[in-house]
Amino acid sequence: MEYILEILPVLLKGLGISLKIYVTVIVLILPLAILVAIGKVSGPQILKKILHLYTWIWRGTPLLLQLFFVYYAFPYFGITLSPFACVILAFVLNIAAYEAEIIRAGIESIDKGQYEAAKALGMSYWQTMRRIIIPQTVRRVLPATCNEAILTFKDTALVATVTLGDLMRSAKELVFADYRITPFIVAFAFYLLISSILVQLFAKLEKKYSIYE
Amino acid sequence: MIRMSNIHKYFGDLHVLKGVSLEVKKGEIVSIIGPSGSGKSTFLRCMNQLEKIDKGVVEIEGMVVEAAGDVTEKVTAFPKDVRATYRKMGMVFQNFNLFPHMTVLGNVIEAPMTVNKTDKVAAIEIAEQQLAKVGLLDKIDAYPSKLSGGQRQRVAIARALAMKPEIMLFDEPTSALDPELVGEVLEVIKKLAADHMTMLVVTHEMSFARELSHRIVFMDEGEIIEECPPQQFFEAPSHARVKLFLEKML
Amino acid sequence: MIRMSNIHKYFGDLHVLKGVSLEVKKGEIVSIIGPSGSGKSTFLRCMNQLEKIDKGVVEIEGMVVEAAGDVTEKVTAFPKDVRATYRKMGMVFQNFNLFPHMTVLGNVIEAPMTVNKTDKVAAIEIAEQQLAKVGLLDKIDAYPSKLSGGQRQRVAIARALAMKPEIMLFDEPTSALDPELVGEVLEVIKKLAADHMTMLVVTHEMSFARELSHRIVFMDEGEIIEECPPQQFFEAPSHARVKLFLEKML
Amino acid sequence: MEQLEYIKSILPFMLSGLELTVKIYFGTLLIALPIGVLAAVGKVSGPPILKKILYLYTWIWRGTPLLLQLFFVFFGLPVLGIKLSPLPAAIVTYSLNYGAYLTEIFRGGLESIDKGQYEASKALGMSYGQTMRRIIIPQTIRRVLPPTCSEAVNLVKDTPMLALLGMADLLRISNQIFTRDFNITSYVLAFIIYLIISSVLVKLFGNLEKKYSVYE
Amino acid sequence: GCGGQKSEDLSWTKIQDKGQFVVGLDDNYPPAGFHDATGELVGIDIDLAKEAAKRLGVDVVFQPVQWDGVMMNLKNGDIDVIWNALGITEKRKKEIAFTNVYMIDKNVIVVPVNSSIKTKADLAGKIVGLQAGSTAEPAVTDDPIGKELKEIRKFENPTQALLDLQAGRIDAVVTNEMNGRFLINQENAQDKYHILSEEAGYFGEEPYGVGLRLEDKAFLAELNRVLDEMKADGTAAQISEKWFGANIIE
Ligand SMILES: Nc1ncnc2c1ncn2[C@@H]1O[C@H](COP(=O)(O)OP(=O)(O)OP(=O)(O)O)[C@@H](O)[C@H]1O
Ligand SMILES: Nc1ncnc2c1ncn2[C@@H]1O[C@H](COP(=O)(O)OP(=O)(O)OP(=O)(O)O)[C@@H](O)[C@H]1O
Ligand SMILES: [Mg+2]
Ligand SMILES: [Mg+2]
Repeated sequence: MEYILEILPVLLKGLGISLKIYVTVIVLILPLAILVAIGKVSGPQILKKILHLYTWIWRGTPLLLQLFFVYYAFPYFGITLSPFACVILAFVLNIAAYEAEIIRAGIESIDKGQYEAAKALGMSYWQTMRRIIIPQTVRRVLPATCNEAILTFKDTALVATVTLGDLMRSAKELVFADYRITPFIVAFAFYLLISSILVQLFAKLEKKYSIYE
Repeated sequence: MIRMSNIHKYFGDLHVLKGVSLEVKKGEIVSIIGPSGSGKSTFLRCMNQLEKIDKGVVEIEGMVVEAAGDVTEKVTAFPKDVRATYRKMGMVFQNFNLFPHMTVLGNVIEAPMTVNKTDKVAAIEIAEQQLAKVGLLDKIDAYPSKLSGGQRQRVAIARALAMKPEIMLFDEPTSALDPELVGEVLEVIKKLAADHMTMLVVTHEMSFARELSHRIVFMDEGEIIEECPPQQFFEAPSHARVKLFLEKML
Repeated sequence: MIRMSNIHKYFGDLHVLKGVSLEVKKGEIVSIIGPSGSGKSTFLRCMNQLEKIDKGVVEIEGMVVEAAGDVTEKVTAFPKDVRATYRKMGMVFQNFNLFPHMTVLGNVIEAPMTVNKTDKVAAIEIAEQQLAKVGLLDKIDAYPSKLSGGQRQRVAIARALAMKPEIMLFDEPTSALDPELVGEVLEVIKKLAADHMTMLVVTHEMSFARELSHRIVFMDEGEIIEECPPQQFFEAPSHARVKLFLEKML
Repeated sequence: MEQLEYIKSILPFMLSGLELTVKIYFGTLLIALPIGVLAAVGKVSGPPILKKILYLYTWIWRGTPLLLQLFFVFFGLPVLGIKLSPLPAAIVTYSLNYGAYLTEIFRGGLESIDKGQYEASKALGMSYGQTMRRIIIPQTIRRVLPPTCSEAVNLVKDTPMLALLGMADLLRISNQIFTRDFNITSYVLAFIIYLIISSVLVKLFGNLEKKYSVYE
Repeated sequence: GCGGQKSEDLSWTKIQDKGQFVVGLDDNYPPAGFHDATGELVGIDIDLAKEAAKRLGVDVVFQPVQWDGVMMNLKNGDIDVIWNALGITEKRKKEIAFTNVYMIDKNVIVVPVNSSIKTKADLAGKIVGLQAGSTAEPAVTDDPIGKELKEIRKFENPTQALLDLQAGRIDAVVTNEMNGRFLINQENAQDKYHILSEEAGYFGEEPYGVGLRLEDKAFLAELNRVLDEMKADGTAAQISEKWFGANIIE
């Protein structure tokens, strides 16, 4: 118990870094993903092709490799970002690719009748998208999006590999320095706690958005 | 008011409308009847551009709004005027197609506000008027999911009416309803008839068609094969296919 | 054949059946009519144990197969016999409930093979017989998704018949169908009537109820409030609620 | 040209890393699938105590990062006296992790089957076991196939975590070549190899789904 | 030994029974141990370990591990020795046993060629990179200058730290001389890095030894015996010549 109290400050500092990365990523992803999704559904052919390529590559390769690539290989092309910026870039590009696909599927799942009713009422394409389709899409993709959001938190454990001292790294260092597994267990508890909180939060959000059902 | 001339429509290789012509005058109520798959919905949808026609001419109030294929008429009006003309048509669907994320009021004020740029206060006034007409003022804040089928369809009618259409198109407005709920929707349509609304109704409700319409059109395999007043239609149809159909239905 | 005595059923706090009793004799055809939510389906489902009753007695061919609550009768038969007795009932649902991953033939031979351990050749023979009866021999290898609603319901009937039931329960067998497809299903039920099959039919098809049934039962709010031959039911119902209902429906 | 020579020289070494990736991949699938099916059935219709245990299992394994789980099994368990050699240890961890996700997918699938299917089976006299085996499970398989396939594709992309445990998988080897030669070609190559594998899998699983959708 | 208070040390017997011992190493740490262009594991420590194994009459197995966890691997029994430019430190001596010193290295400071850092003192306010879990870590933090650094960044291996130095995210790398020199002599790295001279400053001497579990005393004795033999008969010197062109074995 005393030992736990001793390591807690270090682990909490790591947790702080994990959370900082997490929040930044989450805030940036949605706008990007929505734009990509709309581009994929109704953009010009060339844009569709480019976006297809983007989602294909970023969904088809491991996040860890992308992280290494952004960190170690980008400097070869003259792009040197801070470790934090690298992590954010790799994560945002990766998760936005997944999220864009979710949103695209959401848009395409909206009943054709909704477009028709809007058209019969004289609404333009953009009015229809903004007022009718997107709001319903948001509701529909919410569960999948929340799922993604929770996975993302657990993925932050990977940032330890590019010199950031997140929760995972702090725990690891403590374990290897003290030859005790308690830090792992405390880290487990932290991750479990945070993801459970996230699950709760997102469930509330879903409930809020489901008033019309 | 509306004149559809020699309309052809294909879905891929399927020739769904094979030269259908129909004229509807102001204040007239026309029922379209026919077996499933005969092209009734498609015909109605061609009228308000939910489907593009492959050949033929659509005229609304003397203005050619669509002309396709090998025809002499051309669309001469400005796109703006064409759009304005289409707005004179309200449409009610079989599956209501209400906007599920908006309340009843939200559904009805949406188009006046976004399309006509009516301000919110005025839009709500219009909406309340129309909802009163369909008898749903008390449900104004409910979401569609909380309504019965009949109530939903009445909201859909109010929503279309809020755009002040001069002609209403109905595509089987009661066929998704439980038998007990059909009455309340037909009641509303009868009210519109009493107000001399021009209407085109695709329906399976024979008694309704007989009672209300000025003319009945029977479609089969993409063609109109009978077109006459209801009495003649039900008592002395000239076409064998119609007789067979009526036997089955009644 | 079947005797349901003083059946009570609750869903949570909702008292859905409030002491319903009904007797059906061999070869009899009974129609159950009533407004939505009156408990018709629940009553039917209590009959073949899709719902457990909270009070009352179910007797089939003189054997008490279920007894619950404060009643004097007890289930004395062996579970095996009770199960065998239940198997004498076939049920057809509003939404068909065909097995979507099996062909028409697969659907019909499934229960004979798994439940009765009939061998495949014999099961196919039975299936072909029943599919011939409902006029679907040509669809034997199709999957349900490729059939029209009417055809699906006919397969569902054939599937139930393949178990050689002595009584058939129908829960609104035509109300999920397009009006034009109702006829073909009623045709099949009429055929069963001609073969003197005992049947209990929950339906909204008044003309069918009038034409075919020996007795009509009217349920309202969990009770049977009228029970009489069809002619009397339609021409001189004793209960005001029934009159109101009939006015709306016809 | 020189570049091509270089690629040719490092490719055999990189492919040797692929071998480990493939072993882990199939080992995991082979174990995780049965775990998923059994745990899902347990969760839907097992006794309450089993349900509680399975709930705990999926909660913990879905709630914490796979990387932490791997470190725990590699470095934590031996402290408690449980020693596994690297390959089995990795397979066990991946299997438990993916098993937990698959459990939830299968459970969702089972619960999504229309109640009418159970009722129709019961009305025909089928027992619970018969209903599950003949009616519910086959339909569930069809329904969970897409999310299961997408998990299977994800697994490919999770295997590089082995590199962080010192196991010589494709990523670790390309990392080694990269740091040895100061040349990013090995990363690019790794990108391409992973992309090819996941695209092939997507295609394969797409065919599988098509095959299973005959009845739709 | 079991049961006895004074358990006999069976570590050497066990190795003999197995016929092999397992060397844990970071297989990305040239020139101690790394993969050559064909993927083969090579290096000075590899050669030394192989020679020692030959003399011990057992096989040697090389097990790459995550370097920062290598001490745990040893304690957990995944490996039998750590033989990989392992620095002997007071802290490590508390946890594991070391053979006699076979080489003395030091932690040097690597900077880009035209860096403003000319002496160790210039590191104040700078970002220093090093390998997580290496002796460079305590060497830097325990040094007075350690408190004046802006930040210490920990990498998986020294190469990644050097790459980051090239990218400009860090200002200097502290790593042992043997490894540092080898790396910056690579084709793609030449002329990019500079190692501060002995006068300019470095972080402590670093004697290398092979690490074993504290309790494996018998095995330690055997290993020391063959190491001394190798030094005595010049085999070790030969190996050193092969890798460095000079004998730096102590
Ligand atoms: N979007 C479409 N793509 C391809 N075929 C279509 C499409 N819409 C309709 N069809 C086909 O066109 C034919 C006519 O369809 P339509 O919906 O107009 O018939 P309907 O008379 O309204 O029938 P119902 O009474 O069933 O509504 C049918 O064969 C139908 O399958
Ligand atoms: N599983 C259930 N849980 C809770 N309430 C139920 C359940 N099944 C039915 N009910 C309720 O019991 C009442 C009777 O339902 P039932 O389905 O028997 O009516 P019904 O007469 O068949 O109506 P309908 O004509 O609409 O089919 C209704 O109020 C219904 O909401
Ligand atoms: Mg139609
Ligand atoms: Mg019912």
